Amino acid sequence: MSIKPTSNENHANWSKATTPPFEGGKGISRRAFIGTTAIALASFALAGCGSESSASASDTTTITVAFVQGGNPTSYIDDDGNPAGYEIDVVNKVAELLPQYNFTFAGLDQTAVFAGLGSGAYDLALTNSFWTPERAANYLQPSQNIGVSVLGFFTRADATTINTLSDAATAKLSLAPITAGDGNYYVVEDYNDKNPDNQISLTATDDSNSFTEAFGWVAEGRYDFALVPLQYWDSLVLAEDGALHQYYSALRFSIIGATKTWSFLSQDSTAFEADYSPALKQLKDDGTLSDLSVKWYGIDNFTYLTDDTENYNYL
Amino acid sequence: MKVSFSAILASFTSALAGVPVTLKIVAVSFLVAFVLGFLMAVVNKNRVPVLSQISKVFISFMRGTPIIVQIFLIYNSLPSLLNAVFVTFGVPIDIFDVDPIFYAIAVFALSETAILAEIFRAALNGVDNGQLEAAECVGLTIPQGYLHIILPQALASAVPVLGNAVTDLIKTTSLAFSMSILDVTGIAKIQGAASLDYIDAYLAVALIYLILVLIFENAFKLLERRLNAHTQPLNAPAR
Amino acid sequence: MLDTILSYIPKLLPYLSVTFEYVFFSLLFGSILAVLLVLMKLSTSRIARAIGYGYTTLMRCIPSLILLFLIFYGLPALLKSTMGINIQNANVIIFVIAAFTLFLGASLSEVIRSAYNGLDHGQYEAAVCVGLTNLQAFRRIMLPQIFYLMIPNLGNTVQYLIKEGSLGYIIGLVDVMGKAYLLNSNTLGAYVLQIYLALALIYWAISILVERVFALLERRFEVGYVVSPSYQHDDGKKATA
Amino acid sequence: MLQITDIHKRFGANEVLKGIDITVDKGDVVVILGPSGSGKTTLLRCINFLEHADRGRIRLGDIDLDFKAATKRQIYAMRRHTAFIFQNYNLFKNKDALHNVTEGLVTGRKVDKKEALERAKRALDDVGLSEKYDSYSTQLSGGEQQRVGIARAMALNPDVILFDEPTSALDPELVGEVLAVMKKLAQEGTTMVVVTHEMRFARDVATKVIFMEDGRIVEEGPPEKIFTCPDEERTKQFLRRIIGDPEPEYFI
Repeated sequence: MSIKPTSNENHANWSKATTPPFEGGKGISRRAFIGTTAIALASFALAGCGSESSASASDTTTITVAFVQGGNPTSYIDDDGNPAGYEIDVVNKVAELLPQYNFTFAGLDQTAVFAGLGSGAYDLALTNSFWTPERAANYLQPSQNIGVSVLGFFTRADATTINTLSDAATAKLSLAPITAGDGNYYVVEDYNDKNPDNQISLTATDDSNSFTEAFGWVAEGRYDFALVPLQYWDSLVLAEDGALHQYYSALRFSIIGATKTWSFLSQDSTAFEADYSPALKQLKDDGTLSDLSVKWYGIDNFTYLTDDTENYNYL
Repeated sequence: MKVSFSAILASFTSALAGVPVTLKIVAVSFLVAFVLGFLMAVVNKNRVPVLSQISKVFISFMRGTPIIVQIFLIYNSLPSLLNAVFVTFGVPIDIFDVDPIFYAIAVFALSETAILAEIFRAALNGVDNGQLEAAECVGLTIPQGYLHIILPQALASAVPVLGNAVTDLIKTTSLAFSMSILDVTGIAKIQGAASLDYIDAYLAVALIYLILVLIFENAFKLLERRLNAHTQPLNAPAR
Repeated sequence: MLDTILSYIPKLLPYLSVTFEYVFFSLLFGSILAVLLVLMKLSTSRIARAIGYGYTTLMRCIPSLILLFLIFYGLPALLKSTMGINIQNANVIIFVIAAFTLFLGASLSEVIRSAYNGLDHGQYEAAVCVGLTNLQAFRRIMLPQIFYLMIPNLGNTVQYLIKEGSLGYIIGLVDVMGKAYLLNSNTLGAYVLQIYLALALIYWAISILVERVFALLERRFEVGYVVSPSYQHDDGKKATA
Repeated sequence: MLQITDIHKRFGANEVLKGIDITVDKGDVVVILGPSGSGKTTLLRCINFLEHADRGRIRLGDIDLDFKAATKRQIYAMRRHTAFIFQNYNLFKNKDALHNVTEGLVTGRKVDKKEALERAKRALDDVGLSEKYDSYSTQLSGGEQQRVGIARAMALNPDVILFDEPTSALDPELVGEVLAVMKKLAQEGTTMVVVTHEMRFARDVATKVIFMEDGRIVEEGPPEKIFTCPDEERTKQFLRRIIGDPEPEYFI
């Protein structure tokens, strides 16, 4: 493979076919050429490969658990780099019930968690996720939810008559943007489906800090009301030493519902699911999940889910 | 890596609706950056006292810091700051009903200005200083000289690099969704979030950006050929 | 406000080593791939050229995040299905390096090719005329000059890599951006402004440092290419460089 | 010493050399004249394989090659017996004057470093550049650069030095210093083949003048004959165009 002379005119003109630096044929051997095409093809092959995960055949099966690394207090990486949080503790409790499995944890961004779940790199995903039909179709949904998220609703202090989504809708109040894919987003979407004539303007955002920013934005009037998980209000605004405690007096907060949160399994983890769901059920029934909820959220979230048959109920 | 082509197609068709928004952001940001960038390059080249120091710091900051930080400063923090100022001084402007697309354009225009200022600096160095003197000798004012003589020549040599700048800008605008703007990426991500299967959404988006990039790349190749017509020798040797 | 920003900087700085680690190795392997790509792009065989240019355009269009996922999930899946070895829980930085090696291979090959085009062909002719072989001519005369012509673009590529590489946190890489992301989410985003500003200061400082290094590099090598004003000649006319 | 037989060369449809024979004996100074596009530069570049001739043979000392079939090794061997001076000097940009000269010696001809430095200094002194050892090309005038180019060629002790319009890129007042060095080389018996428009140099220094036009040799002979009473009409027209109204002693 030899090098074709460059074709620019303004330098000494190559058109007078001089010997290029690597002379024809004998310059770079055929082997180097084949080597380069092999590398290029390998990188293409990566894109199109399918995959199936095969559990290792040792006596205990290894379950790879992927969790959202920035989901404090549900799942996060603490300061010395170890997985921590409510859902991590739940899985550790499940591990005690199921000695035949051992669990390894991998902390990632939510996008990466589900990319890996889809490709079989992980078996179980802890993402504090809301249920949607598309998600249930895409992944294996265990029969028992892993937790409950309590739904908070707040406006500026002076909006005393606004207590529910329909009040906000009728008053034409503007809703702070919600991170795409978050449970609150679907709660509002579901409300809009049910109230076509009294809609709330729902905007999605990619900004993962949307809850924390909502407090300041509503207080200063950028938006009129917002939906946030309860623990954001409790730890940031309600708490005396909360980072945003200065907004406490400017806002009016109330709990307007609760939603089940789900963990998802990769499609080919049916065997594990058969053990996992009953273990979760047992932990729920014997109150372990409630204790863990108090430990991480300060309150027992399950008490707010009045009707356990529904995926979420709100006032 | 499970990839379902039907999901990609679905994301592709729905995300197409975001193309006009993406193009609007790219077009307006690039135009603003083109003017500001060129002025900044001229200011730097002539070492205008205060202005050139400011523009050097601006260029260094914009090129040195990640764009998500710039987005955060302009979209998340600036409005609250301005509001506080307006309220204390009783200025009757309600900063909060500004359409987010203006924030996006502001962010991408400013970051693109820094990039184009560098491109034009290199291009201006390529233009022989005698050109401006010649322009003045035939009675043009300095600004006219720059506009009619220097800019076209600088443009001719800068076009290939400008082409890259535009294609990079198209990809960078995919971050507009963090300012809740429904561009190509925004629509695809909302769909991806519903099914929590982001890969198909991202591949669809990659496909759309690939098409846009190829269109712009060829457009710039044509522009380059036309603009460089004056540099080709008349009897270019038969290749 | 300022003290909280400054208080975050020492928490982030130790993780700079991770950032520099992937920047260094990506550059190292990326340049090897880039040289191969340049050989393909300049070769007389049409297939090699098609692969070289096709790969470069493809890499310019694939968003870095997709490339990262392709490598992070594609590579282990490929190895598991073909050779049954599971590297999924290998250190994350390997995947970041692999992804940016593929990306850099493309962008660096453009940098090298444009430098090669900018080379004065007469230098090669002069070298062979004094009896150097093709390889000696390339190694001793053309390579140093290609390196000099590459310096400005190389600087821009390194700056771009440092910023673009900050995507590693999405697959769990704890570099300076990753640590900032964790610090921010662990405080529920209450101090996001302070953390982002600390991050901006660090990235800005690195960017200025890289800029200085490449400016110095350019000045160090320019003596043979740029006519410095201090060397006026007796004939008053500047010698053609 | 140097023998070229029936050399042909074409670029695409344009045939530049249409069968040329040249013999250059030891110590000869052959000057090739002709209008631009006559193929004189291409001929010179083919001798040194900077261009690949399509047909013909070349013999230099004991090396006898066919232009088309020459292998890379043979070409390298040939280039170790010749040297080339370029119109735009082509000094190595990344090396100073001294190392421009030593490069060919050390890397090309495997001469040891110390001796190479000695020969390089002597060559640079011969061309009057003893204070410019460590100057880069950007720090030298056109005339100085070309003299370094000549020193670079001389230090190799080649069998023949090929000059491709060495003074065309120089300002008028610098041409003299380069021609003076070339004249000194000629007087020392160096074999030279020079493509140039410097008529005075051709008339005073050349041992043989060749007039080429449109890829063929129109006429060749000693300078006295060519400049006073050329046989071919086209030679006469060419000289009249270049020298302008002939001074009496040139034309009868």
